[in-house]
Amino acid sequence: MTPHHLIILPVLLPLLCGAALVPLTQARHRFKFALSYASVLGQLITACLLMAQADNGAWPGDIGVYLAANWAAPFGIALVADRLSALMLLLTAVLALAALHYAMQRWSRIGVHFHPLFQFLLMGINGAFLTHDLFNLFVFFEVMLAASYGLVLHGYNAERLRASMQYIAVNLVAALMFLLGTALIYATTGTLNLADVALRISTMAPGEIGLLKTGVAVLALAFLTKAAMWPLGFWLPTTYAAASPPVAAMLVLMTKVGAYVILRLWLLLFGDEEGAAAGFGYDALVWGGMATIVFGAAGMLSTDSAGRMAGYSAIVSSGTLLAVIGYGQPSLVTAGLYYLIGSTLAVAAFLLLIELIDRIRTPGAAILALTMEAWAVEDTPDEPRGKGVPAAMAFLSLAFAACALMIAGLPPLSGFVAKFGMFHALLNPEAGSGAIGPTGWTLMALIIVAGLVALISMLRYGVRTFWAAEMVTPPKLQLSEVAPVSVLLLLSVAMTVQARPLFDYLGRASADLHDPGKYARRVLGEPALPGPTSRPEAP
Amino acid sequence: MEAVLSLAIGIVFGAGIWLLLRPRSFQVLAGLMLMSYAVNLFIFVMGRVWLDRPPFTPAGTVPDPSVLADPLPQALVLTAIVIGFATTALYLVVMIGARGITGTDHVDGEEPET
Amino acid sequence: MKGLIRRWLPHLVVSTVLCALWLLLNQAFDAASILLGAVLGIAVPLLVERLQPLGYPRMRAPLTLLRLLRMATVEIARSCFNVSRIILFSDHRTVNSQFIRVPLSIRDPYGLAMLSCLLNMTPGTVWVEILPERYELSLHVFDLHDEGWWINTIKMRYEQPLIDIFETHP
Amino acid sequence: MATLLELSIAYALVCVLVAMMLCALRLLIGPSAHDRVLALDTLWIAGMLLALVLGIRFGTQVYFEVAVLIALIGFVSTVALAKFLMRGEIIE
Amino acid sequence: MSGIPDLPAWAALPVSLLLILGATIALIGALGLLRLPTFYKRIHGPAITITFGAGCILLASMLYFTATQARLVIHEVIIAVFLLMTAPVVSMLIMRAAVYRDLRARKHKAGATAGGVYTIVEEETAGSTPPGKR
Amino acid sequence: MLTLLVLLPFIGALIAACLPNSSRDRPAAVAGAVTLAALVLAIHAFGRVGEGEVLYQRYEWLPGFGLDLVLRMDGLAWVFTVMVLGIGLLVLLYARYYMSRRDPVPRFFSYMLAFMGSMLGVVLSGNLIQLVVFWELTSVTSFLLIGYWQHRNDARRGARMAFTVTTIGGLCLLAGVLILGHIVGSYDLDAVLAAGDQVRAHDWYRSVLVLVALGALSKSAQFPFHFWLPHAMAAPTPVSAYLHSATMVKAGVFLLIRLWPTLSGTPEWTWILGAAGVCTLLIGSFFAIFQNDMKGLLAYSTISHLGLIVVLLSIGSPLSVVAAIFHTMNHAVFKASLFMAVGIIDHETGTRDMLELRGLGRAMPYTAALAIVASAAMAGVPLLNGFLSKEMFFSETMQVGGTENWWMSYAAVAMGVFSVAYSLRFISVFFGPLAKNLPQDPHEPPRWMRFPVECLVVLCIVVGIMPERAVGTVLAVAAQSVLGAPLPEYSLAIWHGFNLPLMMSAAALAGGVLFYVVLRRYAGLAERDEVPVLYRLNGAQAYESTLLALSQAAAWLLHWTGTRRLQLQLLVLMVAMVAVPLLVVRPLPVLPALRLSALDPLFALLWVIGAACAVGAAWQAKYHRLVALILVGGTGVVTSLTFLWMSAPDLALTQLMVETVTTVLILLGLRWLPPRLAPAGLAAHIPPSTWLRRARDGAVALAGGLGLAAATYALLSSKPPPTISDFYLERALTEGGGANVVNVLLVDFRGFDTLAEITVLSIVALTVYALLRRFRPAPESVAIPVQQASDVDPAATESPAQQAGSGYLMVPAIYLRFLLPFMGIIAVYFFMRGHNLPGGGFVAGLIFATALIVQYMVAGTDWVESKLRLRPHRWIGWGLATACGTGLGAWLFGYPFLTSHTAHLNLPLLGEIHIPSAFVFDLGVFLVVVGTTMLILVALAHQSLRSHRAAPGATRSTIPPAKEIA
Repeated sequence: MTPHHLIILPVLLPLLCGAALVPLTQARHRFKFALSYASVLGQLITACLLMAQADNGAWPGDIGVYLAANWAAPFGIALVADRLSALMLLLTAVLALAALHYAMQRWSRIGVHFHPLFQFLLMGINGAFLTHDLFNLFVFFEVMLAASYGLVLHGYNAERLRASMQYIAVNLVAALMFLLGTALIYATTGTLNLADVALRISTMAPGEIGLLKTGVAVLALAFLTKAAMWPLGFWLPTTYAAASPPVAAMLVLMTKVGAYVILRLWLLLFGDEEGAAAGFGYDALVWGGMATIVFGAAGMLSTDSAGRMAGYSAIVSSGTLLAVIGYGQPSLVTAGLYYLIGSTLAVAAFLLLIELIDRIRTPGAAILALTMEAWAVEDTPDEPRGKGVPAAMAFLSLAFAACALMIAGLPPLSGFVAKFGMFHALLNPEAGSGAIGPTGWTLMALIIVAGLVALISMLRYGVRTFWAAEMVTPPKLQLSEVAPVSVLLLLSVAMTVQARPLFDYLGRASADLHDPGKYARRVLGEPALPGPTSRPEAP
Repeated sequence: MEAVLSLAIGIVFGAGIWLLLRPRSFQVLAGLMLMSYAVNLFIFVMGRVWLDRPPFTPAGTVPDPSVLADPLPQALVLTAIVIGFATTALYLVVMIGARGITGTDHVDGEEPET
Repeated sequence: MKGLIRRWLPHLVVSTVLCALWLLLNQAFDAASILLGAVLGIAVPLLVERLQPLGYPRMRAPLTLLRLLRMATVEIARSCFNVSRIILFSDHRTVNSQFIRVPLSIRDPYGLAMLSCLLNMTPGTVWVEILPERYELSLHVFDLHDEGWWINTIKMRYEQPLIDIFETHP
Repeated sequence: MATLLELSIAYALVCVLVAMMLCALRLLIGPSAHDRVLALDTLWIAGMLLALVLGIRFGTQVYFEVAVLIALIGFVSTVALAKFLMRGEIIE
Repeated sequence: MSGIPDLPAWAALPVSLLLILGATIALIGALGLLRLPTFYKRIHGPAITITFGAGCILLASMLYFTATQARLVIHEVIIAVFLLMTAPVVSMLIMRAAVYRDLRARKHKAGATAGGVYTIVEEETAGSTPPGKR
Repeated sequence: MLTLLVLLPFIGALIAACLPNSSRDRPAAVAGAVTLAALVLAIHAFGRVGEGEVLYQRYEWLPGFGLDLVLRMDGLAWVFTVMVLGIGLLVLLYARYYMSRRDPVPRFFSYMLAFMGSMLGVVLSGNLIQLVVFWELTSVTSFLLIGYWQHRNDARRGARMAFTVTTIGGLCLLAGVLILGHIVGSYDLDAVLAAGDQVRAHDWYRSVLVLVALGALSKSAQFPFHFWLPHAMAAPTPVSAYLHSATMVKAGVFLLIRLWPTLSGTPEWTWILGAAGVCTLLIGSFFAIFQNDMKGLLAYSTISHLGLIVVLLSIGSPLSVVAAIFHTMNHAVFKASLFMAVGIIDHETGTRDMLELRGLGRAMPYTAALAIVASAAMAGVPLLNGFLSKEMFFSETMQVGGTENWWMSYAAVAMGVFSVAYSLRFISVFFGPLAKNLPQDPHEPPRWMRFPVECLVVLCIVVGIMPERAVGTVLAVAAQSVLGAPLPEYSLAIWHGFNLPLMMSAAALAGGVLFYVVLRRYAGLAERDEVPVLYRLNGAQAYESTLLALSQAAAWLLHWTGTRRLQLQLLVLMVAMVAVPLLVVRPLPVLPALRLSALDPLFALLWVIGAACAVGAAWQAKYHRLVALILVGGTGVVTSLTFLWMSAPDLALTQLMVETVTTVLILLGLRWLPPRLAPAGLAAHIPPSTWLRRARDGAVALAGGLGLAAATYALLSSKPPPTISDFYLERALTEGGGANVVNVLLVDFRGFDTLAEITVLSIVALTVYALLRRFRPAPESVAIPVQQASDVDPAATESPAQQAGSGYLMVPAIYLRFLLPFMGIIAVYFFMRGHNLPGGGFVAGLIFATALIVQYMVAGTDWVESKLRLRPHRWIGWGLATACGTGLGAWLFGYPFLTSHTAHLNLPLLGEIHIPSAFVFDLGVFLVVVGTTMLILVALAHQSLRSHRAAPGATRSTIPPAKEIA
């Protein structure tokens, strides 16, 4: 029996790569980029392999457990790779590859330390997806957040500094809440391993559980801040609009980390039918999620800036996810996961696209001169050099249209399929769970209206940009910028075409999630290897 | 002991919240520092209060968990202190950066109207 | 041999002190500790050499030093009680706190440092700085009665021994 | 004898704590920045004494390290503060 | 309170006395810090805490542990040495900072001019703004 | 085959899109060829469809949701397919000549083909969801077509309007179809069609009906959604001809016919559709009369005719369905030709304004003749196709409401009157003297531009004269596919004898002529430019104001429920932290009574200090930052001592070190924050709003503090659960190899945490460094501090190295430099013993870094760096690599990452020495901590160098760049 080292690779690869990148000077940019790129490629391959293993019965129960430092589960830190986390890893790697590729020509060249920070960000995200230990989750959250602070600030200018003041402050407070929640959970259950917590909750007396619930509530606030639930997510549009495009694209994923953790936590801790804690907080999630949808939709409608629009659309998608999680129905979760992937790709592609689109409105030279005058040394990247790709306008408009369709959930792209999946699940609940109630109707109506609102605002923006703009010269786009956007969009097309296998996979993932007992058995049952021959007495 | 600690944590946390809600970035920084003291203490006491029972298990003795302080919260607090230190440094630098480039130390990077 | 020592053990005294510190800290006197202490004692001064432009002090008259220390200890105890008395029982407004100038003739940096240590450790006096124009020590005295006495005492009882210790070259 | 020692330890604890309290008062009322710096430094020293007394009270040497560290490092922040007051910046 | 009962009387008495003395001195020092009217007087208060207070308590500790552990425990010396090396720096720097701050701020009553070593230069006001309070 | 049918246009669209912008004939040829091919395919299929067979083609897509791709062609679908393709072909031919040389033609044809494909998709869908997909695609492509002349504001506006309205409808349709699918249990069209009774009996029938109707009516431009259609006339005329005759608007009608078997036959059906249809046909035809734009007139006439069809469908009798299908076909034919005729006029004269156009019959007699025939068909003149279906309509209206209630018939006649009137108005442009001053000199169009019109007009006449032979079979097949066999009795004949419908027709014709004459004579029809009576009924205006109101409402909502200000966000967070547990948690934790006996007075005294410092800091932080910093430091001391007191010496050490480094750090930062001076008269007048805000914040702070205190107290007085810590205590020594359990936890049990934690440190250091490289100091703080400029200070002019070497810092410098090796030893000491006693890599690293920083403080950056190259980046890199590499080493032994091992060395003289791998791991921690601390502090310290080098009056742009940290 050998440990499945593959599971920890998504954390180690970026860490090692980042460590190697730190001492390299900016002059060796090409080498740094190559290293970084190789690492992301490695992560992509790892994620694919993990996904294959999770789905092909390589592990008992299709859940891979890795005991870091070889300590059995509730005591040591266990990393858990199941279908969902493998998928999230893949999504991360794909997005990272796109963002990194996009940053090749310009964004990674300005400032210093883009690459190590990027790698550390990936390490944090991957770790957060993998870990099954509450405090370890905190630490990986911090890795992720700290790297994101650095990356949001990347390309020093006033707007970014303003935005990151907010971003950092809010997230620091959220981190404190995370700690408070974790501490409360530890104090009441005496353990940090999620599966173990779940196990212990089921045996707790109703009288004891108040403090635990308080802890979980505070903890959830931290995640919900990350996931930008109303009213905790006001930082998001500002930050998205201010961050440089590749970073903003990665930020999209980070909101999803919040939702992911909520999903995992809730299904694990409160997914059981019985027990004193069953069903805790689901209503709050549903209604909070729906409020978030309303808020995000209103935001989309009332803003003119594309960056903020993308931010609000991320809020809408976050709200949808939270409501879906809170609705507590496995088939809906399946569709919600599909929606998660689709909307992440769409919003990320849109964020990358915005910068390219902006080149239509204000051709590069003008904007450069303007900023140079205002802030003599801001990190505004050089105009792309060399030849641009042909048919730039056609690409931009097509890509924009695709983004708009996906964000609005119109056919024929993945956005529609996701929406359809959710509606179908809402209308046709599994046997025994009863008919759709007023909450379901409201949710459905909200999702439809939000899609519509997204459409109206995207349309307004698109018409104004593509049709009403006085075009001087067609924008100059680099292949390295066009390719990632195209890939993200093509992936979304692929998601539509291959919806069936994807839905099947997600259905299995969701079934896993809804079986907390299985996690407990697998995670706590994984034995540590018999100790290295001698673990002697200390002197 | 318990009551004093609870009150102490509460007061420090409250002072931190008050500062956190102030408009100037340095106030927010100080607030964050105070809050992290409170939170660290809070995590720490989650292992309950132990006097003179540091979690050392010297060689030659059989450790009796019931008379030693809970080491886990201590380890967690250590990590939290380190991370708190790092984030304080970061916030500080962002704060002075923002002060320089925006010309104000208001947390929003611009003076409020009126 | 001597060259070797100079090469690898240029700061013998400091190395010894550091080794002693290590042993004291570890409260151990076994071979491993001594070895490690010796290694550290030798290596650390070499590592920080570049940051020590003055090198390390060379002391000549250990007996004088001991005498000085004994005197200082007594003085410290005495002033301690004086200051305590004043804090507890005197009318604080009538305490005559003043700065005084003490012309100095000691030049050796370590000697100066030692002097400042002794003066500062003695309650009731605080070393402020050396006024550069006439190389005078600016000293703050908690309860000044007689400026001349202070200058005299410092010159005679503190400075002179220190000059003997640090500045007398064989 | 044991009671005498216990009493004296308790007395010492009270004294040190009251001393810390007085320092804290000075810290609060100021009035000038250098007063506060001085008070903070004294607070550290008193803290060190507290560690030592606690060490005697609990009869363990674990507290000794903290005392060593306060003695060696505690002054750094004071020096930094003083230099800041004096020069306006601490590293030139 | 583990070690206390097995302390022999020859040690307990001096330890107690040293503790009481040291603590009292420390308290007096702090009292001085609080009660003395000007900074230049206040700075002399803590000095006794550092020298005599700390010295006594260190001695007590040494004695105590030597007695309880039946071996020579003198590593408190390290603390003493470090205190000796750091305390002068602190008082020197604070003192100097205070003097120059008061001179710059032209605080006549602060006591910086006592003894006439330092004088406040009045005409300097022209042109330069008074330094801000930090 | 069906797949090919649907795909062909899309393929053509792709090809056309790839053609260069300058090409003109090629895209048209591609489009034509593709359409022709598809048409041939479709006609070929009639062989089977005509026999009542239904063609299927099925692809699995999402069987789990009952969502397969099904292409299904029955009679109805066939009719629509041929209509779409046939008229499409003609329109494409027409467009070839119509489009101007300046327009990007490939794009046009590409859009056209894409639209055609979507339309075919709608028509051929055998799955409701798939239908919705194509439905929305038609919206998208029609948006592109309407907005084709994107530089024109009206085109953009029209396109957006059409798109928005039809998409809203589409979303409603989606909802309706989903519910329908839920009722039936399948989205498959066959299943749905077969489940009519089940659907009609279901509770949710009404919502399905309303939602589907919303979709269909908005697409078919029915009142009250009709307003988008006239605005869509901003599109090029071929687009209008295509969209508004045979395709886009007919999609709605198609849907209603399609779902007729399932949904019709209830009063709700009749009332909803009937009301909408009647309103539409009256309003549409009335508005049409008063349009001055020829296309506008046609647009309203289209609306009215669609209303007619909807009314027919609403009636619900099988015969009316036949009539509806028939009229759909007829309308497509004559309306397409009319649009194209208008296009010709527009193209050749440069205007479509009926106020200007006059006597075109003279200039283009042939076109005029065609247009007159077509408009006669539109007016329902006998012997033309329009007459037949209108006749059927009249006869069906009489069925509604029995024998007493004639309102529907009156409405029908009124509509007939109006339609005759607007047809007359339309053809009036051909009569009279030829207008002068037209933008262009009118003449006949090119031969092939007129050809499509000719075809269609011939079709009008053929169908009008011999209906049974021309379309009888087709109509029967189509009707049969909807109604099922047997078909109701009907006869497609021109002459049914003198009956009421004929009287109505006659009345309508006569009335129409009369009405037109009256209007022309007395109401100044030829001059007026607004619709009488109903001009207030401006749907477009309503649409725009709705959108505006929506945006404003959204902004309002955002203003009241959102904020961009940090303070409010933090307030919300804090309130949430207090409120959410109170609101959500049931049962609330119980708070045990406070026992005063449990109060330890000494410990309380300690915390009186801590709390006082904290509160003092809160009070002073605004104007006295330094004071606040010192006070926070006071709390830090107390915290540190608390850790010490409560058996956590490791924490105390760490807290102490962090405290020191943080102080230094903030002092370095404070240099760059210009002082905040309390404004004079600060306390004099504080506005009540400020007090209110403070009270609010105070309340929140109080609540938060109390909340946390309560939680702490409740926890501390509750029974501790069995924790996992016992495991650590028991195994730390035996298996972790260390006596200090906390340290073993950090480097072994939970070493993974520590690895991530040092990564956080590294990240922050890198961020700080990157940020400070581009740091712009505040303008007020660029100059060197006043302290250094003051004449009072003799050291003002000395460099830091001089100060330390011989100046005023000399004596302190001696101490501080002398201390350096001692600090080094202490660092090593704490590092070495960490595993067994308090200490460890972190504390050691901080001590080491502090020792170095002290040197910086003494002698300045330049001096230290001239003596010592620190390269903090390398420390960080090596540290991470060491820690990570130690973990990876376990792989070599076949163990998971970070598994600890111990090397045993048996050295002479020294005996056995154990070197645990955790020790190496800790070394990595040490390296990272030193590296990061140094990087952060030194990067900050370097900023001073820049300001020193800058001239006193330096501005932002003249500040020298930061010195690289080596």
